[in-house]
Amino acid sequence: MEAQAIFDMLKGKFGDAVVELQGEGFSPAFVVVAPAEMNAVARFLRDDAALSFDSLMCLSGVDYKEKFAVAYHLHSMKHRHAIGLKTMLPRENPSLPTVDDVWPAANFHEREAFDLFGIAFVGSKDLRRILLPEDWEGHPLRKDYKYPDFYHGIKV
Amino acid sequence: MTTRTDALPTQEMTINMGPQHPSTHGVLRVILTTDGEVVTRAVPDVGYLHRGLEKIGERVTYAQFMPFTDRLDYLAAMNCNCAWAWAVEKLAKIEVPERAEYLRVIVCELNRISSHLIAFGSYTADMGAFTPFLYGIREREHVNDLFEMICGNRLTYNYARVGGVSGDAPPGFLEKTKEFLDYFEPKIDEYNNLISYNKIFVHRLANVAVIPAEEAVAYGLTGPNLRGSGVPFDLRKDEAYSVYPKFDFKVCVGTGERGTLGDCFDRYMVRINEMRESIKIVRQAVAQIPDGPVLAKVPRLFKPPVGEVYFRSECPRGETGIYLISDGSVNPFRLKIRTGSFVAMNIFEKVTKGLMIADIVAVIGSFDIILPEIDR
Amino acid sequence: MGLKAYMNDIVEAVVTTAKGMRITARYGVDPREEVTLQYPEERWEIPEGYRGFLHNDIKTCTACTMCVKTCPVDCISLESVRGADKRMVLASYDINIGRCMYCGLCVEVCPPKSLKHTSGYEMASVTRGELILHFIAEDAAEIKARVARQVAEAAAKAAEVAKAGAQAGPEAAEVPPSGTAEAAGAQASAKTAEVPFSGTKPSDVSSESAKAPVVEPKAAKEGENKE
Amino acid sequence: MEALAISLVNAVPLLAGVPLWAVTLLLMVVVAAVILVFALTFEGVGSLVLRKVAGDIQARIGPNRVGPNGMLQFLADGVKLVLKEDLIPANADRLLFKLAPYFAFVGSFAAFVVVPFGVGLIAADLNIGIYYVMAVTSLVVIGVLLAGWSSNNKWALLGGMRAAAQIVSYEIPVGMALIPAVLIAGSLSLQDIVRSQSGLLGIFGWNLFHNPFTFFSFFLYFTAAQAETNQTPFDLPEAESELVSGYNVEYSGIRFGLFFLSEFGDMFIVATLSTACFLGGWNVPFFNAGTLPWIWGNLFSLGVFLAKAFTMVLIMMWVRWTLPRLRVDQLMRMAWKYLVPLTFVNLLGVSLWLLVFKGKGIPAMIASLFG
Repeated sequence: MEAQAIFDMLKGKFGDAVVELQGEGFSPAFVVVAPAEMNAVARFLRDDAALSFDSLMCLSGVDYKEKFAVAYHLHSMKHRHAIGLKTMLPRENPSLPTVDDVWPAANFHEREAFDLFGIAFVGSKDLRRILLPEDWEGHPLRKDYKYPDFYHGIKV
Repeated sequence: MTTRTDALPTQEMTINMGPQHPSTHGVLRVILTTDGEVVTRAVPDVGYLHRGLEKIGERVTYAQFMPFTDRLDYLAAMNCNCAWAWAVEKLAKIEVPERAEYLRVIVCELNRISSHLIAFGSYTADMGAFTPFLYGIREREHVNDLFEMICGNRLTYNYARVGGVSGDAPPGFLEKTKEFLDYFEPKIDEYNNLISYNKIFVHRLANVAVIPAEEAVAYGLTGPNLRGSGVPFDLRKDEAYSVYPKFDFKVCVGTGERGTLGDCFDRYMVRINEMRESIKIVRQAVAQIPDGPVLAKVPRLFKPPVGEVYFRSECPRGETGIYLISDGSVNPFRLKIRTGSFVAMNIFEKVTKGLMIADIVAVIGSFDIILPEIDR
Repeated sequence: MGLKAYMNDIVEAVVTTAKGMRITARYGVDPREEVTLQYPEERWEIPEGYRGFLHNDIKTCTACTMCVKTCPVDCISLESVRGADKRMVLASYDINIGRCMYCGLCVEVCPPKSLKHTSGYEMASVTRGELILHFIAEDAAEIKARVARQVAEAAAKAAEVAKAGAQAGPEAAEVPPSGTAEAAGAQASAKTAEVPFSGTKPSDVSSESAKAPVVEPKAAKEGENKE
Repeated sequence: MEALAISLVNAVPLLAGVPLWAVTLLLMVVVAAVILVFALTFEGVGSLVLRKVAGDIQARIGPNRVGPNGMLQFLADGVKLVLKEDLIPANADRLLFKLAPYFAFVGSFAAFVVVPFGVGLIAADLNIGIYYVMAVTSLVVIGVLLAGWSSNNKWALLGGMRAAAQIVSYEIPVGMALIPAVLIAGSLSLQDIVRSQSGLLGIFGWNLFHNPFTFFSFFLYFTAAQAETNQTPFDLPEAESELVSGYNVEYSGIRFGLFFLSEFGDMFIVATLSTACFLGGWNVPFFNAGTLPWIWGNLFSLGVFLAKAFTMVLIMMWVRWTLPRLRVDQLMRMAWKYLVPLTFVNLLGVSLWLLVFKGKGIPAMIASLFG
């Protein structure tokens, strides 16, 4: 199914929660969704017979300087088509509902986004830092991250 | 079985496995909660090899990031090199000369063979048979020689370039490749006779950590781990990138031949069979390789257009997806690398419930994880 | 489990074990299968294009700094001054091979092809400073001073020539009258003494680098010894 | 031993003035020292051979730097083990931690006492020889269990527990598989068992070819004994890829060396027992070494015995470098579901055979057919 068709379908189902389609220059195209509806949209994408996006390829946090975003790359094993989902978050206290109940694969990716961007995934079954130590300060992949000089008295 | 309530009170034991454990394939740490030898919970703790490759990527140019992809999966650096090159080319819509694509496919498949040899070898070593490991290493050395010939290094190849490859195959390379394939092909049968179908080995792997197909898809497993569950999904076929559509090869899937579909033995067997398919591909590529340039004209100060691209390629450990955001400058704006091992660690806790300590080792080996790929 | 399955189990275990043992026995008795290379005595053939230690042929180097700019790990550092003939003169060229990852990007971009990988791969040292290859034995400050002197001399000569020209013909009156030749020379030297480009210095070892010996000829020799 | 002492006193007039008990004691010490030296030498050479065999099988060379062709590697290893610092973990049970290696070493070393090296070369021809070997080698398990427990390390504990379960389970099939030889000889003494296999039948006089049941007994014994000595398909107590190194993970220096030596000692004991019980011991085909002069007969039989035993050791190493490791539940299943029933069936078979054919084996019957 083409990105435009998927966008139209989602638009029909979720109305204003589906913001826009990022098509030009994006591969795969992104459907931008309001963060609050993320889980519902994800569930619909997975369960709808015509879409059946049963696999979450990748989930990444992005820092667009003025905004955060979470990008989801979905793929359907059944129909062999792909789509991107994106949701924009404010810089202050970014949080959105988790999708790890829809795709269990999301858990580690969400932990990574939480670890490196500080994006909170509400309702996640296990949201801890994954790559960095538990007591690390800051979220390194943010564009405004300042490198610490010391970690536990060790020069970094 | 009835449970007695008047039995001796027992306590669960927490064991720290790793990060310096011989069979966690690097610096993986697993926190085991065991009831005697039976593991009630195994929580993987990753991140001991985190080097911030994604952050580094934002500070170097597209060409400069190539050597860093070597360090992504050091056992399959060629595949990672090419994945990066393909991703950038997809972003900037660069046409790559056909000879370069053929060379890439040849080195990728050779690297797949050498990576699977390590997977095979280290897995058997985990299972207690040390000899096949050295046989695997011995064969891998021939692949390393080939790579040394074509790119000058034995482990961190840095061979692919945005727009092609760094150099043409030196004279004699293709002949040597053919020689190696002829030498190597019978060795696979030898491995099978030596260890794959050994009764003890089969017993150790069969019916251990069974992952049904739907679960494998839902957890995002890719590569041999997914195919071991019987899902015929191979990006080389399904995404048909590069010149892969020109070759005739089979997608190997697990068959449950010695146990349940999706057990450790199936995942192991998929790798063994994939080596045969890779041999097939390399043979065809060597036979068909056209003449021509190997590097497209790419400006030295390379600036791709603004855009976002997600490129996935089939690496030996599953899908390596590169999500690349360009803001039009010389550096990537954001790059995220999704790797097969990272995703495989996600399902680890689920499949290891109720196994024995020895099986934990079997599961780690059957996923063929590699830590730099998990931690990046 | 029936008796048949039970016996089958035993037979299969024995047969597969025997198969495996046949293979290991074959390797065990056949000395030709031994593949170990007795390293310090025997060496493998280094292929052409092997990416060993870097070597810069400073005679052909133009100090263009392409290698410094392209190095992903900043292991190359160079200092240069503009010489009398308007060419860049290298004052120092150091490669920290402890940091180098042998990716070969610098060699690829080198315009005069003066930077090359040798086939050397053996080096051990007790201090990190020894891992910095100095390609110019002379002290950087000395070179800078010398070049400055040369520039000054050249400027003086030029001024003299100009003066001579002015005396010879009336058209040479365009030569700026103000400022003697010496003053012009001093000005020029002051300008060139400022280093136009200073590459990144390997920071963590810079203190040790001063006492490090010049290892460049040795590395090159090692490369030749490979045959 | 006393008889030997008397004959020695008679032979050497110098000793006539010394009390008999002193001579006996002296003799005992000398014999013990000889056996200890032999055991240590064997263990050293064994470790070298093990590494060489491993190298050959794995398409490598193996140790080749110390001495000509690496021959002195075991000396270097030994020196290294002795000189290394002996660490005791802070939280270890110090007494038990120090005690454990001796149990293991004594267990394997004491078994050398009854090994029939030659016609007259046996330290003590106990009339309960096999029983004695079984008993003292069981001491090893106490050492291993103590080591695992006292290290205060979870991996070591798991290793020790595995070892205890494993060795206790496999004692049964080992014992049961050896009984056919005892039945045929009618004696527990190893020397008697070896003698029962002499005769003019050559290699067909060996218990291995006595009847089909003894043939299987040999393989059952060999398999079970591999497990008792923690050799590879059954090396779960150390399982370096699972338990890091199992019970000896916290040991270093000479204490580790003692465990290491006891492992090789066990290996040799298994080889000698299978040689003595099934492969005719020091018997040579068609030749009675007992008819030679004492010294030559003993040397000859010693050579034959060691050749056979070393062949068995080599086979054990060969198996070790071929097979993967069992899982702990599979190990138990193998003992209780396969080896124990099979050895019992075998024992029954041998007993019936001896009853029906009046103790004659197949080769003997065929020989009697031809007169």
